Amino acid sequence: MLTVENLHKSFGGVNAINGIDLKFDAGTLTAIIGPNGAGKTSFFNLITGAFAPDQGRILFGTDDIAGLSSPDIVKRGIGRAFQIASIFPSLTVRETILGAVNAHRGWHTKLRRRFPLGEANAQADEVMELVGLTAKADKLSGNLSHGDQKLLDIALALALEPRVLLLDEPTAGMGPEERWQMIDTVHKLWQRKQMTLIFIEHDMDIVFKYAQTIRVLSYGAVLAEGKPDEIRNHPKVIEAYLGTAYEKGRG
Amino acid sequence: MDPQALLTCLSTASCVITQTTGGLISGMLLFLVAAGLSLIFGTLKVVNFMHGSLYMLGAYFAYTLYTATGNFTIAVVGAALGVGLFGLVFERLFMSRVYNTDVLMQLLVCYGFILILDDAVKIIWGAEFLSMGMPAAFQRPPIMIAGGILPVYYLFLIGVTLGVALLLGLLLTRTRAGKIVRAAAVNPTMTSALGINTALVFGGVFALGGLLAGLSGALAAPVRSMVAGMGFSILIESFIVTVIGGMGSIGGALVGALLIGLVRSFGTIGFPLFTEGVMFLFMTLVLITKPSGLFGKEH
Amino acid sequence: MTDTQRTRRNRRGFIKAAGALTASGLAFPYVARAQDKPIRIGVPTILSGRVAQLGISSRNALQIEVDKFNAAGGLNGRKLEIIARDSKGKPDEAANNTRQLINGDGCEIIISAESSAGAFAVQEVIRELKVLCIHTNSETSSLSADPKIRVPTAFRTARQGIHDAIVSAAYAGNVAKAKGLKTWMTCSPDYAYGRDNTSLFLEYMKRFHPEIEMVGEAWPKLFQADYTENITKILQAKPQALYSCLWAGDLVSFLDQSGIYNLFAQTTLFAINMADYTTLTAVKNLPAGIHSSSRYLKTFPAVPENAAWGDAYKAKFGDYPTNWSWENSLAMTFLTTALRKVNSTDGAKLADAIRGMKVKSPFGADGTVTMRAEDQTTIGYAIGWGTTISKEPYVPSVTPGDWKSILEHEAEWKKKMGFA
Amino acid sequence: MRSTVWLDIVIAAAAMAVLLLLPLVFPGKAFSDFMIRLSAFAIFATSLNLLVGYTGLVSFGHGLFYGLGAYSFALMMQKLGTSIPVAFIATVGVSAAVATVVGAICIRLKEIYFSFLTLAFQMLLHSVIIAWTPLTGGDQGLTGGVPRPPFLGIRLDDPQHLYIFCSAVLVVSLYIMWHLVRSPFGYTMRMIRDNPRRAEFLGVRVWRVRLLAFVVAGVFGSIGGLLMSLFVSSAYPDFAYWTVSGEAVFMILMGGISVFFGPLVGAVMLLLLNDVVTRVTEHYSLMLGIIILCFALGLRKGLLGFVLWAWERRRAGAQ
Repeated sequence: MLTVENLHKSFGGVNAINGIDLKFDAGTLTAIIGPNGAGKTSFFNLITGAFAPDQGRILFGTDDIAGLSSPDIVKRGIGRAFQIASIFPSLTVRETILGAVNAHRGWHTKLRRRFPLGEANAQADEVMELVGLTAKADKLSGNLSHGDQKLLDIALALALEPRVLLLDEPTAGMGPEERWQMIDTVHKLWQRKQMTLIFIEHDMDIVFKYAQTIRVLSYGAVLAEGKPDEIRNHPKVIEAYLGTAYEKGRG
Repeated sequence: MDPQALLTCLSTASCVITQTTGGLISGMLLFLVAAGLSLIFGTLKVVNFMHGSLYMLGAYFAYTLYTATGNFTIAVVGAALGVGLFGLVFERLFMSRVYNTDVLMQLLVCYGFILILDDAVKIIWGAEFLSMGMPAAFQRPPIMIAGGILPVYYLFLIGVTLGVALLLGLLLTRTRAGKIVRAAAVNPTMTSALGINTALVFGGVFALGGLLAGLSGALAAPVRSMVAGMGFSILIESFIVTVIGGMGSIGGALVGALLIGLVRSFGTIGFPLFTEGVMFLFMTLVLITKPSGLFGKEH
Repeated sequence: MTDTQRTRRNRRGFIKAAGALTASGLAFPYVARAQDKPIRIGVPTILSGRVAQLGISSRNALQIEVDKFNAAGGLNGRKLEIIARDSKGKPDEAANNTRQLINGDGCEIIISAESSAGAFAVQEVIRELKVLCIHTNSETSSLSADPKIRVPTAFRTARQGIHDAIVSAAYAGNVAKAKGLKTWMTCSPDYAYGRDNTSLFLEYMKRFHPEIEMVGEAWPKLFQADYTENITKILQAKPQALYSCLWAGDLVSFLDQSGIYNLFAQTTLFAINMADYTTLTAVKNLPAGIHSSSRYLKTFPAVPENAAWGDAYKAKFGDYPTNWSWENSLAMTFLTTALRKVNSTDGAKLADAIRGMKVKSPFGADGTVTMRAEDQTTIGYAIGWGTTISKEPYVPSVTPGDWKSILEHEAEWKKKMGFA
Repeated sequence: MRSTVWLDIVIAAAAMAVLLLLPLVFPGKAFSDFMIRLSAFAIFATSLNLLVGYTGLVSFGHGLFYGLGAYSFALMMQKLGTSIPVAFIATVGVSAAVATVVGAICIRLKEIYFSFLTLAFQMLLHSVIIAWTPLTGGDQGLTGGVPRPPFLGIRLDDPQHLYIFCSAVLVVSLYIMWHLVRSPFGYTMRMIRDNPRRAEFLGVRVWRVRLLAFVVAGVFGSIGGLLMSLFVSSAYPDFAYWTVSGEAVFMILMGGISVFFGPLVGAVMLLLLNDVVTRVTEHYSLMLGIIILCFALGLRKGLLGFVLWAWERRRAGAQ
């Protein structure tokens, strides 16, 4: 589905991504973990075209999408949500999602017809239903709670019917209870939509409970990859990063 | 357009010297205004569109003080301090209320004050233009340098301005206050987290910017007639200067001001009817190629 | 008048105005017209910005004449009333204000105390609305000379550019010949008036004195603050004489800045707009020996009526009148004479009366001024040149222009321009 | 959907009918003069709000198009002697072309630098108008009047006809822009205003939307200038001066930046204010300055924005 080969990117002399090779199979649920500054978000940014890589290939199916613009990449079917919810504060929830649906269908520059286009409504309703925002459809996005804003951010990506969905710390900044609710929702989405889901996460309990495979990044390179059990017992991971979190997770 | 005349001028030493000094002089007064504008933008991230009005106030304050005391030093120092104080009050009472709104509200507050101050000047000092006259100390024949002519007052003016530029540079780079100002410019929340009173810093910077504009107005008073609305053209020019030099860069303001001074000075000979157009053309080109200005930091 | 007096008066005016604003609310004013209502004269003019003083001095002059007319009983009991409106020096505002004054405030007559740009805009409104209009300040010749721009009900009592140019060139040429001023330069503001005035002056200089050599020109912008680069340019060219039509504050700045370069030690200045009290008094250490045209001087024409008028104005408003003042005063002379004659405010009737009218006036070269019928502009007003001294009477002796010669050359110029 | 479009058209037609009947209520010429000026400013301010309020592009130089519209229309009428509809369409074309070029250059810049660059372009046009005297008449403006030959039985030199014409242009222009902001494109504009980066990750080519918005705004801005040149029968450099942009910004903020009809209300307010204040005092700037401060420091939503906000709060309170 998504294959990354020999990816390199440096910012002002600092190597943020330093030769990553990864493969994500269709329909899998992968967690990306790693200490702060490991290059997790940069990795997402490269895949989604926020920056062009200095070197390497990003294969989506068989196409190399490295260096394409974000809209181009998104249109091919890679959606993304952000660590800090990135939404449209002055639009209502419904308007926001309809906007995304319209963009997805290429109607966003239509002048002749009236917004919202009828056919889009149904899809917007479905997306809101999926993330559980139906009741808040007419609220201003900017007035939503933090958790709902994160959900809306994910809903935006979902509206694009992506084949690959990248979630950057979906549970960031939430209380313990909220976190589990959130990841539960995400997990259900993955099951229902049958897509490839890659998420960055710090909470190891969540990671080990939900991820099929885990990729560990450190200093812009892949430190380890494997099933949760393999990672749990991977000596390098324990040494470099997991030790404390592992203990805490146990305790 | 008269490119021939420009070439002829450029090939004669006396013409080059005289036009260059002429450009330097109008550039210097412009620098003082533009430096304040640039400083305020660099630190507060607001464009002080009423900066020209502060220049106007400086000139009128100097006029009143000079008429009352007959002492030019008192007039200049008093006017600069007075405008600085005005800047502080304006920042605390009005400008500080619109930092968190969008740029249009800032524009609006400034525009409101431009209108109010212009009318206030008309009410207080009258609608007719005023002239302060040259202080006796400077009423002496100009100096000749290599065929070029330099009036004594302008020599004084260049000296004062360069001194101020130097002081300003030292203040910003060598003193604790300067470091705080530069830190506050980069990251106001961090600075305030470190226990520094950003309100004080912002007020102080605005006062300093006002002081510079006031100083410029006061120094211009002996040679430029005063009238309500006189701040307008200087605002536009100093605006061009800051954009070209780079918003927030004092060095950029100096280079930009001299550049504009020279464009005008030589433009008068080569393309007298389009000097303003050339300035805007210059500004456009700089913005297109390097939006942050020749000496501004990219961000 | 002292500063405090002026402040107080302004403040009182302001409070009154604020009250009126509150009272009038935001409603459209509709004016019932009745025979006992005053005759309203709309005055689009410039009351704010850099030229405010001239607009105010125009309004003041009009007020004096209106008061005089009303005190004498008005027009069969109907009094005159001035409604001045600020165009802020913008032509579109001038046009809009003129329309409003006529259509909204019920003004039956317009006195357009606008500078040239505003006057042309007012002219277009008058073409459409056909009330009587007298332009009092625009000197641009084409306003009345060009038949395409001329309007049947619009007149001009301002001095006219072409007249000034002929007189100026004749005078300047004579001085040049007498003192051997061979090389000349110009320094005039770069806008319509500055360009027209200067090119006409040059044209007649060349015609009257072909031996004169032009060594350059400087074109500062209108309302420029700093003239240094122009002054240095003049210093480079070292002309023996300099012609300039800079005016008011710009001229003052130019003189102050030229002074510190000692420019006038080597160059004789011919500043057409110098001899207006507001300029003469503003310059500190006025250099002697500047040649200037008479804008307004109470000593020229040297008749008691003129001096009395200037003193009366000063007694009432604290300053001497300006060039714009007398031009407005003259307009009122034509207007009131015509009003009494036709006893109506109808634009066409008043225009018929004013066309070709000759009035007695303290501002006439021979005690009278004539509104020439063919192009509806005044001729025979006092115009001349003299040399400044640094204190009153500032220009002790004025050489009057020769109207016979002016009219001859003007006729020729019109033919050349295709206006006649 | 179809029915709501029809509803809009009915509303527009009703607005037009009201405008046609208004002169019966206010028979004076002052009223029609006012309305003609209003139509020019309202279209201009509303078009600027497409950029400022809807797309988040704070242009300081929108007056470029006001001046461009006035000059290109007036010059075509004066020098080429074309008919009014031809000059109208040509003006729209010229503005669209200029807006495409200027827009493509300007929208590359971020935030305040975008504002500066638009301002620079506007002042460049102003300088050209001032300097190119043989064509433009320089600071004097175009003299001798703009010819207004009749077309399709419409005689624009007749104030009544001009009033009807301007009203129609006003209604049609506002209708188109109203429709535009409620189209999918309009929503995309608002998304870009709120969060351009996120819009990119939804597959929106932000620069393309911004450019299109810039062009549309430029075209309507020029129509505002065109109407003004018809009214004053001339064109003046002031039309391209930055104060024109400033006035439009002020109208937007006075009426309400977040409401479509805010700029229209703001235009009514500013024009009335101008007429009334200059009528009673020569201290116009002082008054206007104080009022501006009131809006900038107090009534930031603008009048219409505030009224709607208060209305919604009341409704919410009642429930």
